[in-house]
Amino acid sequence: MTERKSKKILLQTHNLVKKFGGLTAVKDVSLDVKAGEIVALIGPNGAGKTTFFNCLNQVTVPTSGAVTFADQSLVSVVSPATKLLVLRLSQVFAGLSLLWLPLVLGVVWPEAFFRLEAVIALSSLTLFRIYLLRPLSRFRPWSRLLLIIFMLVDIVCGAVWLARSAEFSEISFFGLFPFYPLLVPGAIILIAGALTLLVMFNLPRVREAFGRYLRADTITRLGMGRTFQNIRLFSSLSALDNVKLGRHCRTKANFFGTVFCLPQARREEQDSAEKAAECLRFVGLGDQLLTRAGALPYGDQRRLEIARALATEPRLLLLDEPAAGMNPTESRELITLVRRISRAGIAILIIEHDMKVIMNLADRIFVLDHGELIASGTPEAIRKDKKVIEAYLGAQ
Amino acid sequence: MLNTLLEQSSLFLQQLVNGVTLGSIYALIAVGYTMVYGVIQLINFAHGEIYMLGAFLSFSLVTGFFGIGLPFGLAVVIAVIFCALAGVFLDIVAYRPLRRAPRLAALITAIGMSIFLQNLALLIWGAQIKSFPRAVVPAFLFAPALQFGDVVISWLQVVILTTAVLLMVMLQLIVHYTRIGRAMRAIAQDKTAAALMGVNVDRVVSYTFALGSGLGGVAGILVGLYYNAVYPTMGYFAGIKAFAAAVLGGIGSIPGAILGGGILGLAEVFGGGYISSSYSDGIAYAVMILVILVKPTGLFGRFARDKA
Amino acid sequence: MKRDLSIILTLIFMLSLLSFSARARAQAETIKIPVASPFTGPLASFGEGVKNGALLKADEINAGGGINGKMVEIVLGDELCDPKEAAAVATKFANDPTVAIVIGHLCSSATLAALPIYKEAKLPAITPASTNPQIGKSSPYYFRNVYKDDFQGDFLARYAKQVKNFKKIAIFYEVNDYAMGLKKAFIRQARKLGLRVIGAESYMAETADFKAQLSKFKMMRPDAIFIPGYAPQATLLISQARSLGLKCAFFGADGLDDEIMLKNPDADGLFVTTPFLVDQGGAQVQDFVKRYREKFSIEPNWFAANTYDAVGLAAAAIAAVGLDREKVRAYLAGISSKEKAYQGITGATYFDKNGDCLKAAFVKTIKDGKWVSAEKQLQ
Amino acid sequence: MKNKAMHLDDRLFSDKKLYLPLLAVVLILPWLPMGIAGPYVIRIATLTLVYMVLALGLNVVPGFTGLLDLGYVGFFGIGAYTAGLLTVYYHWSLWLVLPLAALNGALWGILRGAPTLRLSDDYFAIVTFGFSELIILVIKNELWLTRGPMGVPGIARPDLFGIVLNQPWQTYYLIFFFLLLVLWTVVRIRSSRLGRAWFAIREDEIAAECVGVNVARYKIIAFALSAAIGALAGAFYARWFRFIHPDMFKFWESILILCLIVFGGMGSITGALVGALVLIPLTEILRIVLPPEFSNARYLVFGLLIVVMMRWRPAGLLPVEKD
Repeated sequence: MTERKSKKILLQTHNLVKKFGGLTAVKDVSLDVKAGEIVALIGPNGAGKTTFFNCLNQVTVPTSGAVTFADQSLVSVVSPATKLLVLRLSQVFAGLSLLWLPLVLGVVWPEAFFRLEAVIALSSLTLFRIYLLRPLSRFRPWSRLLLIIFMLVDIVCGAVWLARSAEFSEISFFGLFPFYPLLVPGAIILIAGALTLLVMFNLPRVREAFGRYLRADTITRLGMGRTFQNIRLFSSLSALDNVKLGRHCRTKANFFGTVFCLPQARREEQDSAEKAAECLRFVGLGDQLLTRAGALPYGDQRRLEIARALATEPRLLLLDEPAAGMNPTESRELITLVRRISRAGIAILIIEHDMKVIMNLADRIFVLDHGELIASGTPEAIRKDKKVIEAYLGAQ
Repeated sequence: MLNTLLEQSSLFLQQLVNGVTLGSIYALIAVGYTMVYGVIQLINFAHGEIYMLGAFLSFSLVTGFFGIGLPFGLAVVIAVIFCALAGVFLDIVAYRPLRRAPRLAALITAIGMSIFLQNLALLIWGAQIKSFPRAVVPAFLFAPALQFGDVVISWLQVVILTTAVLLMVMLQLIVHYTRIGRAMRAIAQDKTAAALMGVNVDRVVSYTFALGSGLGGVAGILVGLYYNAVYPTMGYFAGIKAFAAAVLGGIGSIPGAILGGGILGLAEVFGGGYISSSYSDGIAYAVMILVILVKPTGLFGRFARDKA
Repeated sequence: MKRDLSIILTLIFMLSLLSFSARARAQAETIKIPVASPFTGPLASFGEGVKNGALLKADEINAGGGINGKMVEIVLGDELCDPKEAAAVATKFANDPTVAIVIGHLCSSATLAALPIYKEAKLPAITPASTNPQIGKSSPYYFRNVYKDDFQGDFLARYAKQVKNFKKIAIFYEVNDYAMGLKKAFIRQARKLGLRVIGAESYMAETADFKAQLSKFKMMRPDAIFIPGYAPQATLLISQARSLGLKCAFFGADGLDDEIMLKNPDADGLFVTTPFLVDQGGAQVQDFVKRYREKFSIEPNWFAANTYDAVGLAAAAIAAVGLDREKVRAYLAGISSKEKAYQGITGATYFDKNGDCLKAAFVKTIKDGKWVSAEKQLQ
Repeated sequence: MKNKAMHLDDRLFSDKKLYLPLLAVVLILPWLPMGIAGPYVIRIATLTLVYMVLALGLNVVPGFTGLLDLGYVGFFGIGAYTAGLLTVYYHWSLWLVLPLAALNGALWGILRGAPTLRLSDDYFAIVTFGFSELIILVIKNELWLTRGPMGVPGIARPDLFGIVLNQPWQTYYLIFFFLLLVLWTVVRIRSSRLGRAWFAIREDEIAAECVGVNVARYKIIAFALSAAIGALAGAFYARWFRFIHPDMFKFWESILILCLIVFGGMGSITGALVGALVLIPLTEILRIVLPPEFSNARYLVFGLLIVVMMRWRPAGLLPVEKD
């Protein structure tokens, strides 16, 4: 035990909670995985094991709690500064909605102000817009979208306003410019494009506030690979391509590099092909490079999934029931495979029902029941734990 | 000043009446989309064409296009029945073989059917706009039913509104209080489970198509009379707008479709009347896109179509 | 096996090309006069008149021995009044070296689409029906034996003011070159005359619902609604206006001069301009009407009459100078004064420097489901 | 062993036996005896090449990323109008107008794509459809810019180094050049890191995310590329046809292009080419062979074709997958 403590903690969760509506699938789970360790997560069906996995790599966003992986916080916490920024933004849009619509209407259709129903419609529209702004400050998932829509509406309104005022009033904005027919659409395109791009890609704070701070793919790049309970291969691609996709996050050839056949891109492609083939050989599929993934036998598909995860060069590998549906021979092969992976210095967190596999492999075991962590410890300790036996066999 | 206000308010009322009429027609069509989507999760693109067929069939039967001219009432009944059968036929020929195929395959097939039917109508009846001859349609329909000040409500509008309301009530009764309605709701919840419980899924789906298409046919006839125009592309625009209405109300929900149809009809008429007549078609598209982007479940939706 | 497939497909492609060329080569020794118009689609009934008029004239020429001994063959090009199709049809004609002159197109927007193609191929064309003012100015190869929209719009404004004594007019126009040209000319003249245009609304070719805009018009209480556009929409528009309780008069330009208006009982009292009236002509006209009725058993409309004359003009040009495009153009441009004018059933036709011609306009109206000449014509 | 496993798409630029004869046929076509290769035939051949470009462009979204795009014609229209209007108002050269049109197309592709990233199949399809209808509506109604339903006539012909290309064979070679450009791009990308990422998204979005593919980003790239290709074809089309009209960009056209790739096999590059090669001349043949009252209903054949293909050969004539 003392020897293990000296090792660095790779993954740590703290009071992780995931609720689906009224159902709490994961409840206050805190566990840790140290570098190079094999940790197992067991529990009866529907105990929330897979949900827990999904929360780890942000495929589902946890309701509350914290996840730290390789000294990085994975669950986004919105900083007060960002919160303020978003509040200001929503205030700007509220202000704009108060100003724009009447202004535009006044120019496009001046009689509007003398019509009862128009005024009613206008004010209710404005109110509705302000009402819609509320979720912005609450950081609802679709608030980013709302922001973009508002931005677009305002820009279009502005453009219409400019165009119409030039059309109807004596003062012509566009008469001054030689680029009259180009100006309005040009302005729309430029402003809309620039703002959208800004929000979408660049402004890190906005992104932090509106998107998930770390998406699954970023987490994979940080070094957390995973497999799935129900195999999720890219079934119409070849085995090699599947594993090459695992190399995706370690390569960086872009559009232009590919189209113009730049030497760097070509080298990278060759390199990733070699590495992928190596991974396939590692799991024992060296002779199946060009077979379609969907056409492989079941056990091979499982191994292909592992190879794909290995190709991402993980520091922690999450295996979700890798032995499900395997016969004893295959299970034994799997155990050796996992051992070999572990020997390469990769920490493993494994969900499994097959107790033989678990007891053979795990350094430590955590037990989940109804989303709660009910026990943890060495295999021997778990085997004797009363609560665990109860959970599996039902309370007497 | 008072005069202007009076004029404005009667314009408002007139537009309101027009909007409600249009809305009830959209609701009739939208119900067809929503029912089919509820049962087999398919956007039946060809539904608008069924509606167009309804209008054309009643027109042809009444004017003797096929050789015999029938009295108006009989023609309407036959047209509606034929529409219902056409819906069932569509399901059996085009969609049923694809139940297990990817959803995109079924959607593409639906678009293909829509184009096929539209061009078939073009081939049979030609592109020209057809009008119901006055002589064969009951005359009272074109007379004003109510008139106060400048606001006129024609009998046709009254008929459209009452038909829509009656059919909707009937539909609700069917869905909630009959065996077949119960089966429909069961399939909407879980197709496999319903099949395991002994529900004949194919038959219920056929019934759904028949009901939805029948309503679509009724809408087609009413619109043909209302605008006095029947033409092959009429189903395309109406279909899209009704689909927007169904999405707005929450696809899969019948009350949602009715409400969505009403809102869209009003939005279109008021948008056309007050903002810009040329963009009134765009209102439907804009509403549809916004609803899908912001709240894909619509007003009453049960289907959360968002991923993960 | 995949390669076999691609070879087979290529072969199919080549074969289809061959079949094209085979069709292209199957030409007898006739003089081709192409006529481009919408023969199917929503405006087919207009095209019907064009087709009949052209065929009647061709028969007449052929019965008289043809042009210099060669028979005249009318080649129909159907363009649905769709600018895209019009451009395609025009390319086909322009690329056929045996074509020296084209009769067509009917709709102004189709004519404008085809115009640059003819201009480039140096192919002269006569339109019997497109009235947009742009046409003559844009190409020296385009001629027309019909009046222009500025004249027609002008004429209608004067008629509405001076004969009908209207005071407030609303305009409901289709968005196309023809209708917008009319609208512009009408408003210009109305301003001069002191006729009030109280509102203008637009619709698109595929619109079927006019109620929202009509409701708006209703509140403005116009004396009449002017509909620059085409008959299929106009008849719907009038029915819907009546069902909304609009009681004002309706009038339009030659685009409304169509049989389908007669089927609409609401359209009674509608009046339109037309370049040709059956009962306003001499013996030549009566002869034309008689033969037309015999051959097609329907009444001729102005499209038929104008096309009849346009084919006559084309035949005269070919008879005089042969099948050379440049020479045909020069011949047509040479008809530049009253003395040199071509005498047809629609009166004397001669062109100004733009290739436009000046013709009289008449007014006809619907009475008890029949077109009749208006009681009062404007001179 | 290697060649057998390689799909036709991969051999397009590497197998001499495959591409040399094809190249020869295409290059010789305008010089065949004049009876065969009249201007009309060259016109149809050019049109076929335009649709090949369009089919390749559309193929990127439904074929590679698995999202059904029902509004592709919108980008075609954006490209055509950008090029057409710039040419009519400013008389710019094709080589200036073309990249601008492609860029504009790509921008709108991104704008349309950004909010729809999380939508699933049928809702995505509906949004794309609505988007293209809105574009056409705007083109139709903003008369001050686009002349609306009157169309934009009199667009200048394409030019090259100041020379106006006014012979049919010249424009034919021009579009062939663009086709090769697009084909090269698409073929290269298909077997690269980028293409694999798209296939991963098509097969399983969540798994793709978990192996480290930034789904949003690659979807956006696909939208932008697809839209840019469509706009490029549109820009060429405007300069070649010399007249543009909102009705040229109706929903029909989207379906026609979709039909091309469904026919050839979604996701297959050669499939898209073959689809265009067979179906586009077919429309012209139908126009000539059928009597006029039927020729307007010739889309009927396409509707039926889609239904039949989906029923019996959902993977198309040249399917991507082989077992």
